[in-house]
This record gives sequence, C-alpha cells and structure tokens, in this order.
Amino acid sequence: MHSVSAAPALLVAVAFSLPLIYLKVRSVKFFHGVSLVTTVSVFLLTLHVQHYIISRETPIVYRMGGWPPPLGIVYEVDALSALLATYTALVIVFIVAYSYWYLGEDPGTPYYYSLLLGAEAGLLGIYYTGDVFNLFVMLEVLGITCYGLVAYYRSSREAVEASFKYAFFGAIAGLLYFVAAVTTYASFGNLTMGFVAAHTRPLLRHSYQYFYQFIDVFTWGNITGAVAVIVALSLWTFTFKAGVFPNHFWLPDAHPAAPTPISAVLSGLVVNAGAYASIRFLYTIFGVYDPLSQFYHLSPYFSVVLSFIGAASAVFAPIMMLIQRDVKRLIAYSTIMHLGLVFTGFSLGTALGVKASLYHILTHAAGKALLFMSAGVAVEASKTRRITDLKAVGRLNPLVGASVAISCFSLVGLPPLGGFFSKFALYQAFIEAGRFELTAVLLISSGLALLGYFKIIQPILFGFPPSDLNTSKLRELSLWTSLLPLLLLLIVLNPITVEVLLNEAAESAVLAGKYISQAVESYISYIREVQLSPGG
Amino acid sequence: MRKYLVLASIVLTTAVVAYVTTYLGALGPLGLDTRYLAKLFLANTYNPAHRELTAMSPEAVTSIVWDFRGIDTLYETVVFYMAIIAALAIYRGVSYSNVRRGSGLSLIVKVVTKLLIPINIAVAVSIAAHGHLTPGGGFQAGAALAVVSVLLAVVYSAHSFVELGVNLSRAVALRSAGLLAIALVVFTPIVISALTGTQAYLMQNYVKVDSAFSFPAHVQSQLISGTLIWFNLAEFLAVSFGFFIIFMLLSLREEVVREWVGKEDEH
Amino acid sequence: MRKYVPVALLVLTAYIVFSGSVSPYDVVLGSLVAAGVSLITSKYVVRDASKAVSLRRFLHLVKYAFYYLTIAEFRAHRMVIGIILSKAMVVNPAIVRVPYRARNEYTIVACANSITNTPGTVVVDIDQEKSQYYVHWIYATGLDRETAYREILEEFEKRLAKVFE
Amino acid sequence: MIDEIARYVGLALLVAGSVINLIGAVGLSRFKNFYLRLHAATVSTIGGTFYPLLGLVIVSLATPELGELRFFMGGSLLVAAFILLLLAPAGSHALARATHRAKISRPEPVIVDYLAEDRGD
Amino acid sequence: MSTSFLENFLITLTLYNILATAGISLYGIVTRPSVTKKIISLTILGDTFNVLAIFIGFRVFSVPPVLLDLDGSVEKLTTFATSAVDPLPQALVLTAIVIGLAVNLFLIFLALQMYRLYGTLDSRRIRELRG
Amino acid sequence: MDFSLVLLALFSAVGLTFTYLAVVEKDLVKAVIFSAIQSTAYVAILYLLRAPDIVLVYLPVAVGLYPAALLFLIGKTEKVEEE
Amino acid sequence: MSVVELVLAFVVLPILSTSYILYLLVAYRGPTISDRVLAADVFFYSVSLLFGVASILIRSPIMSACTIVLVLWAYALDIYVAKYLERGEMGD
Repeated sequence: MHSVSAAPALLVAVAFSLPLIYLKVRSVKFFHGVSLVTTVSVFLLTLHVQHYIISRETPIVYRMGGWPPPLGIVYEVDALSALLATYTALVIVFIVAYSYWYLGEDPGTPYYYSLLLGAEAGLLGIYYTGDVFNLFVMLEVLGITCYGLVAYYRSSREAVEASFKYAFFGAIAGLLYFVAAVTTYASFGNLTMGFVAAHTRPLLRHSYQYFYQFIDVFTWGNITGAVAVIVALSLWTFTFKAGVFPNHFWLPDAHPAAPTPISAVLSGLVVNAGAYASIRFLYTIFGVYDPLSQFYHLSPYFSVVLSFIGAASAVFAPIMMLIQRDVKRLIAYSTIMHLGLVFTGFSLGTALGVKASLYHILTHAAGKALLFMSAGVAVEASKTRRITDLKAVGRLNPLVGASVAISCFSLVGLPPLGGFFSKFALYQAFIEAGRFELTAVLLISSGLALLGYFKIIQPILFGFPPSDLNTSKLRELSLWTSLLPLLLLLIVLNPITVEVLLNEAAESAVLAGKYISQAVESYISYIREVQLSPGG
Repeated sequence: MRKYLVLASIVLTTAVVAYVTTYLGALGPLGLDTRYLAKLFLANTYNPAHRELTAMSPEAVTSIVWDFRGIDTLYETVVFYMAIIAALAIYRGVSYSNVRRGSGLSLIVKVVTKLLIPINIAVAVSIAAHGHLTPGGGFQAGAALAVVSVLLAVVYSAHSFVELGVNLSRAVALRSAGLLAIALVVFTPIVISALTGTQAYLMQNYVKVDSAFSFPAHVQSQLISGTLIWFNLAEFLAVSFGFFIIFMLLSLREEVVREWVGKEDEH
Repeated sequence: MRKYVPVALLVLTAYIVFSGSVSPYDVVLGSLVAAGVSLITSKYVVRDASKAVSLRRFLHLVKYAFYYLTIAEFRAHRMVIGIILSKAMVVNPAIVRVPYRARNEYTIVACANSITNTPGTVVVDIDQEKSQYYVHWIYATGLDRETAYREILEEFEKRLAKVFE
Repeated sequence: MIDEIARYVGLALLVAGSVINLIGAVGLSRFKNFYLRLHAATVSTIGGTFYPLLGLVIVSLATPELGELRFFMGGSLLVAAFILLLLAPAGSHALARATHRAKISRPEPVIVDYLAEDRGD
Repeated sequence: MSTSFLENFLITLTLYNILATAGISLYGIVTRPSVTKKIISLTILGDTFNVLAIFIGFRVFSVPPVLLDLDGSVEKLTTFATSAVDPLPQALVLTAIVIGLAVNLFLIFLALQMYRLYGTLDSRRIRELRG
Repeated sequence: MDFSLVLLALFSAVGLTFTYLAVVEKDLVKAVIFSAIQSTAYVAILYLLRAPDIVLVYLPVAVGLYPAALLFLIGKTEKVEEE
Repeated sequence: MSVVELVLAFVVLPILSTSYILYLLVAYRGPTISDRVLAADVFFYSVSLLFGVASILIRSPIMSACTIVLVLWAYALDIYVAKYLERGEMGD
C-alpha cells in the first residue's frame, strides 16, 4: 500500500527539484506541465487508496520505515481521511489548470509551484497521518507554504501585512499545538493516535482484553488533567487553521491578498484541515462523544462550546459580507460562515451530524474554489477588486457567468445543487438532535448570505459588457478545463452519488473501534514475530 | 487597561497550567523515571541481536530522528526548505552581481576569521560524519557551518560571496542536490521492492519481519548505520547552503533591494 | 603546490584531534575534507608559498607558544589581578601608539592577538599606513612610542618574526 | 602514577582557573568604564577559561576509565581551547574598536588618547 | 527510587520558572508594539516550550541517550536503558527547533519587506496606514 | 542529590530574569543581547538535562542565528521601540 | 566519588556559579551596549568551562563536543554587535 506514503513524498520530491530545474530550464510552460502531471498522478494515488479502503472496509495502517506504531510513525487512513484526501487532490488538479491560465508567463512560477505542491503535501499528510506529532509537522508544512503563497505579491502592502499576521499567529498556534503534542507524550507515554485512543476507552477493555495487556505499559501520567490542556491548546490551533469565530481575524486579510488560485486553495481546502483535525481529535482520539470513552461525560460542554463558536461565526460572517466592497474579501468572509456551519454540524456528536459536516465540507470546497476562480476572472479582466467596478465578464464568456451563478447558488443552498443537499443534511441533523436554535442559525445565515452573494452576481452577470476587454484571454482552454469540471462536480454532488462514501466516513469517525484495533494489531503482530518480550 | 487585562489572563492561564502539571501530575512524575517507550528506544537503538528492532546506531536521538521517526525529519526539512523558497520568492528577480564591494571590519578580525573558516569546516564535517556515533548530525553540522556564512557577510561584506564564487544559483543548486539525495535514499527501498517484487517500506533502513530489504550497517567493520550516515551528510549539505542563501539575501544592501521592489504592478 | 599543504595539514589536524580517533574512516574522510578545503581556501589563506612549510618555523612557533603561555601570561595576570584585588584600584590608563616593524599580515595579527590576550593591554585599533597599533594600556609607564614598543611589543615581535617573516 | 600526577596537575589548573575566573568577574563589576573592563574580561577568558580548559584536557586524558572516549573529550576540548585563544582577542579588539569609533563610551579616566587625536576627534 | 524534598522542590521551581518565562514572553507578544520585539518574544516563547519538552524526559542521576559500549551485551543495554534520559522528547524538540527557525526566519524576511512598503515597524502605525 | 538540579534552578531563574529584561527593554539591540543571554542560560539547562544533540542545534540557532538575523533586521529598520 | 569529582562539584562549580552571577549583574547594569556584550561574551566563554566540568561529573565524555560550538558563536555575537556599532547596517 505504497500509495499512502508515496503521495505526499512524491509531491515533496518534485517540489525539491523545481528550483534546480529552474536553473537550466527557463520556460515557464514546462513548470506548469510538471505540476499538472504531478498533481494528476497524486490524485490517482489517492484514488487508489480510496478504492482500497472502500473495498476492504477497514483502515489501512502504513508503517513508515517498517516500524510498528509506537516506535515509528504510521499513516493510518480510514474512510474519513481517504475521502478528504482524494477530494483535496482532485480540486488541486483543477486549481493547477487554472494557475496555468492565471499566471501565464510570470517568472515566479517555479517558486509558486514549489510552494503549492508543498501545501498539497501538507494537506495530504494531515489527512493521512496517524501520529500526533507528525500532525504538528504537517500543519507546519501547510502553514509555511501558505504564508509564502499569501506573500507572493511582495510589492502589495496588504499581501505582505496579511502574510505577516497569518504567519505570526500561525507560529504561535503551532507552538501551542507543539505543547499539546508533548503533553500527549508526557501523559499517555506514546504519540500514536490509535494507542492514545485506546487509552481513553477503558470500557473497550472487556471486548479487547487481548489488546490491552500489550498496550497498558504505554501509559504514564494523569491523563484526565492532561486531556484538559491538550484539548484546549489543540482546539485553539485547529480553530485558527479553520478560521472560525474567535480565531478568524487573519482570514479576511490573508485569503483575498493571495493570488486567486491560492485564495481558492486557502478558502476551499486549507481550512478543512482544521475541521478534520478537530473531528479526529474530539471523536477518534479522545472520544468525547463516544459512550465507551472515559471523557464521555464532557460531551455536553463540548457540544455547547463548539456549537457556540460555529453559530457565532455563521451569524457574524454574513453580516460582514453585506458591508464589504472588495469582492475577494466578501468571499473570504463567506468561508468563515461555512466553516462555522461545519463546526456546528459536528458539535452534535451524532453520526448524522458528522456526515452533514463532511458533506458540507465537500460542497463548500468545490463551490468556494469555483467562486474564487470565476470571480477571479472578473477581477483579472477589470483590474480591480471593487465590486462596483467589476466588468460583466459573464456576458462575454457564458462559462464564467454560469460558474459564478451556480457556485453562489450552491453556497446559498438552492435545490438541484450540492450545497442544497449538504445544508439539508445539516438541517436534518439539527432536527434529529433537537437543536432548533441551530436550524434558526442555519436559515438566518443562508438568508443573509444570499444577499451577500447577490452583490457579486449582479455586476458580473447583469452589468454592461465593456468594449475594451481582451476577449481572447477569456476563451483559453485552461480556463474551461479548470472551471467546467468543478461546475459539473457541484451538480453531481448529490446524495445519490456520495451517500455511501459519507456514511462510511461518518461511521469511521464516530466509531473508533476499528481505527484503534488496526493500530494496536499492527504493533502486536510485529512484536509477536520478533519473539521478544518488549523492552528486553 | 488592556495591558492589565492581558497580564491577568496570562497569569491565570499560567497558574492553571502550573496546577495541572504539578498537582494533577499531567506530565507524569518528573525527574524519576522514563516512560516505557523511551526504554524501548534505548534498548533497541544499538542491538545487533534483534535486527528487526534496531537502528544499529548508538546515538538514540539520531536513530529516532532519521530512522524510527524519519518521516518527521523529512518533513521538517521540507519546512526549512519551503521557508527559504518563500524568502527567495519575495526576493525573486534580484541579481546578486551588482553588489558593491564593502570595506568590512579591521585586519585582525579578517585574518582571524580567515584562519577560523578551515578549522570550522573540519569541525562541522566531523560533527556530520559522526552523527550516528556521537551527538551531532546533519542539521547540527549545518548550523555549526552557518557561522561561515554569517561571518563572511559580517566581517568582510556581502561582496565576499561573489568573490568566493558562491552566487545564489549555485547555492540553490547545491542545496537542491542535498535534498534530492535525501529523497533518493527515502525512495530507494520502494523502488527496489517494486523492481524485485518484494516487500519494503518508505524510508526503510534494515530488515523488518515482513521485509528483507536492508541497507548495509557496516563497511569493513566501521559502523555506518545504514541510511543514517547518508541522511546526515545530505542534510549537512542542504542545511549549510540553506544558511548561505538566507544570509546572502539578508546582507543585501537596501538600495540594491529597493531597486526592484515596488516596480511590478499591484494585484 | 606547496601552498596547499599548510591548510590541508591544519584541517586534517583539526579533524583528527576533534574526532579523537585515527580509525581508517576518519583518516580517509579527514583527508578528503582537507584536500577539498585547501583547494578552495588556500588562495585566500596562504600568501607566500615558499614560507608555508618549514619545520624550523614550526619549532619557533612552539618555542614562542611555550614562552607566551607561561611567562608572559603569568606576568600580565599577576599585574591585573593585583589591581583588581587592591582596594584603591590605582590605574594609569592610556591609549598609546605602538609602532610595529612587521610586514607580513600574519605577524601583525599574531602580535596584536598576543598583546590583547595578555591582560593589561588591548589593541583598540590598527593603522596599517603608519604601521602602528593603538593600545589601551591599563598601567602606562611611558607615553612615547619607544617606551610603549619596548614594554608591550618588543618581546613578542622579536620571537614571532622568526616564525612568520 | 603518571596518570595520577597529571590528573592533579590538571585539577590544580582547574581550581586556580576558576578562582581567576571569579577574580575576573569581580574586576568586571568593579571597574568603572568599558576600556578598563576589557582587561578584566581578558583575565576571565584567558586565565579563567583557557587554562582550566587545558586542565580539563589533561584530566580527561589522564582518566583511563573513560577508555577510547578520553581522546574524543580531550581532543574536542583542546580544539575548543585553541579556538578560544584565537577568537577571544579578535572579539575584544573588534568590540573595543567599534566602541571607540561609535563613541558610545569615553575611555575616561585616561591620561592620553592618541587614537582620538589621530582620528581627529 | 524516590526523590527527596529538596530535589522535588528544585524540580518544581525549575518547572515554574519555565512556565513563568512562557507567560512573560506571551505578554511581550501581545502588548509590545514593535514587530521586532514581537519576533524576539516569539523566539523566546518557542525556546521555553522546547526546554519544557526536554524537561519532561529528564531523570536525576542519568546519562545522555548515547550508548558508549558497542559490544551489545544484554546487561550493558539494560543498564543503559534504565539510566539514560528519554531520547524521544529530544528528537521531537530537534524537529520543533528547526521548524521554529524556519518560521522565524521567514517572519524576519516578511518584517523587512513590510518595512520597505510601510516605512515603519510599529504595529499601531501599520494598522493606521493600512486603514 | 544530583548536582545538576541546583544549577537547573539557577539557570532557569536567569532565563526568567533576562526574558523579562528583553521584553521590557526599549532599545532593540539591548533586547537582542538579553535574549541571547537568556538563550545561553537555556543552553546550559539543556546541557544539564543531558541533551547534547539539542545543545548542538539550539545553540547555533538561538545564540547565533536569531541574533544575527534580528540585528540584520534592526540595522535596516528601526532601532528603538516607541512606547 | 573520586577526588576529582568531589573537587569539581564542591569547589569549582560554586566558584563558577558565583562568577556567572557577577557577569550577569554586569550584563544587566552595564551602562552601554558594549559593556553588556562584553559581559555576555565572558559569560558564554565561562559556560563553555561548565560544559567540560559537567561532562566529567555526568561521566559522559561525549557531551564535551558542544564546547567548541559555544565558543564559535560567542565570538560571532561579538562580531555582529561590533559591526552594528561601527556601521549601523550589517551587510556592508
């Protein structure tokens, strides 16, 4: 199962070689080609992993360097992480195609792609890793590449300032997560997610007695006190990465300042890493929503805290959307709103809630990437980001017009599109959990957001077509190949196609039994082969 | 007012963390004993009797860094690499050739630094090449060699890099060569296993219970610990030229830099 | 060719002494490093290849090092420690001109370092055109050039000239 | 026997050196201006650090219990001591020169400052 | 093996000192206006956490995690395993230091670029200028 | 009684003091020097915690490279922090 | 404990600690930047002595490799500050 480990490593190896090639090859097209080939092959690798997981129905444990879990690092991939990783790899392929249109002959292209491939490696690593500390390293890989990409327009005041703010608070967030990881090791005595999860579930002992006699040696400190520190610090970091309410301050500056394809990556994909890591920590590792876990009694508090931060960002962000003058900034605020909805979804603690959250992550990623990319066409054509000065590109190129309209409708949640189904799933989950105040939040935020999105649709579709526009650039093939598939994806993302995947993913998040047993089994089978009493 | 609010919240947080760590014992008993996993690492770091469980290096930290938890270090190198790429992206388009000659510090400092550099290189290589035997390793050696790049920029001037023939593109090339060497060692097991149809893992060093692939641990009775020495040497190359790049960029005079910043149109 | 030898020897010695072993691995690697480093840096480090390798000069250096590390340092330390521990701390500081005769930059630097390394005298600046150091002297017994030269530099320069000049 | 004597010689160097280090520290805090402190600093670095390091080299080489590693320790400390002897004076000189040029500390009390005269200020 | 009162006191004192250092540097990060000062405080904060991480792997009367005898006998390995400090936090901190170095160096580059564009490094002035 | 514990407490107190000084100091160069001294105290702590590998990494980074890069920054930008 | 270790632990270390505190006092008090750097510099060099002493007391000679790096960077710190005071900008 080398696809798991090779996908991020391949990206990194290509990123390593790009500056070296740049010394000899000065043709910018070459770098576009290499990046496209790399991302497509990485997508195929992740697809292979996805296929394998769905057919086997158990998580894969890939032992890095062949070492069994607590000694070495494992990549543990279950349906949840495989789904997100595959989806990320898919969207990045289109973003690379769009970058070809967007960057053109920009001489900074090798650096740009080096950083972009690094960011993809970071995302895939975050989804695949089964080790608490490795997650820190991958978060930092993702972080540093994103800071660099935000500062790509180095002569723009706001880009550099936004990048500094993002990087500075990102560094603090990284340090706090480092403390959380170290505390995990200090109290649990190991860093493997599956092992830590096993320790938090004493009730599993009756059913898996055989496992527990092997892993009991890996405990050390008082885990109750430690978990408070770990969860507080790591949740701070993850909400920072996801850009939800108390830690959203960097997002409206950083996302618009980046080049448009990077805005799509940041808003559509990078924020998901925070949501994913929160789900992984709260559900799988510490099991605050798992009745078998010793922290189950904390679930009401977590429910309140998470739904509060989610609801606060879902209500606050669309209000901010209404007063924005900058189109990319408006879209960035809508990201905060959608991530807020995702957080409310998994704050419920039910399988339906997690499923709705994941569904919303998928539809939001496609919709947001498409909206940024198509609105970016208008921004490029009009040479300004002021909404009122945007030119009616939609009337010259029907694809762009359709993309803007459809992505906005999907993000609002209009019926035949993916966004409708994900919001409906969220609605169902809230009703099922009896949280009617959250349904009110959902409806209010959608209503407010509709007004906000209409501010974008209006000038791009219904403005007067300007005469001085260079239309040939609007008809390039790479624009079509990047926008059209995402457009189709938004239409295809309906319950019929993704129900199975989402169910599997949600189930694997909520029921951590298989995740734990795979990790522990991997240690036991190895140690038994060596015929050695551990520590001898 | 805001200052006192911040102060109060920080004091409160620190107090809570202090309480949790000492009275609740969240960090485990401090200073008494080590964890079981630590003993497992220590007992197996150099254990020729169990080849499936050992890294064959008496240096436990290096064996964890490059073998047991090698993937962490690989991506740590990526972070360092990406930081420099991001810095180079900020400085893209700058040419290092029109740096004018500076006067530097006094003769005494210059001559002493000139004598120091060869000794320092010897020490750094020794730290890198004994990384698997004594404390040290690739990054440590690269950081020890960084003193050369700093002193060149400070004691002589930014122009000294040009005189020495270390221009930006050469530094980038050498650093990428080191990084690609790391990537080569990382991918070798997988490639060989794919060619021969046997089982092997990414970043594998020695035989495992389900894989027969192994790098040599000894050359002529000299312990080289399989991949560790190659990783250390390659990392040494990559890191030391990484620092060269950083200080070459930092030592550029502001007039030179301002020539190209702000010329391109804003987006 | 001869100019490569001293740097290579310096690097090899540093490598072997620092590693503290003479196993084949260290000797081979050390020699490689020595060869590489001397190829790169010799043209900056060694100015005059004819003086580079000489046993006689090396023996003079050892003799000088012995004299310096025992007698000169002991005298200087005794003086400054006396001042520090005395109650009144009587000092007579001055920045004096000390002319030097050496032409080789290694001699100049070795003399300056010898002066600075003995407590009581610190080279504050060096003027290569006028061939003089400016030395901060904690207990100046005379301010003119000749006294300063005799008291501070003469002994060092006489011995170091045999090594480097 | 030789080992024993060498060890005590090294130990004597160490103890004497640490006392000199303390004296240098006292001097550093008692002297009134930067240029005088430079001399106390030299006492600390050479008498208080270089000689004890040599003593440590002797002690470690004369301790056969350390096995082969005594050469490693002795060698690395010897190189460190040598580099200290090379670098410490250059460091103090650079600092003194910079301080004099930047005029951040006047060398008062001083009977004569020829450097300031020659530089014309 | 248990620790005496004095040893316990000293260990706790060290831990509290480290935590207080973290608190002070956090205070510096939040309240100091100069960007340079913020970066200095950030480096200190990172250092503090690194020391804390090493500290949890410490044990009294121990040796570094480097095996000195290479004959590989079981007794020597057992003695080593029961007398050396924990190597894993050291490996983690090694990673964290390099990552911190990378991020801080990049922050310094960004601050330099920010000065070129804004002409100041005072965060209050920058906020005003950005509007 | 392990001798290193006393020194650990001493050096951690030194680190605390110099962190405070570095944070409140207005002159940025002085703040950098104070932070270098604090780093050296931490180097000593790490050495006493038996982490020679970390010392070899941390020392160049915190005592050498951070002050170098920060002084480069200060040299090109502002020297004093205004209150 | 052998004589060497006893002397190191009970004579050398206390004396060294006292001088460290004095150096740091100067580094705190010293009116100018140069005084502070000088005190810091001497402090660094003296810590390198602690490294040697501690590695004998811990009985692990391999730790002494750190000494040389400390000496190197203490010198480098001197040079930076000297350059900064002399020129204002570092890269010239």
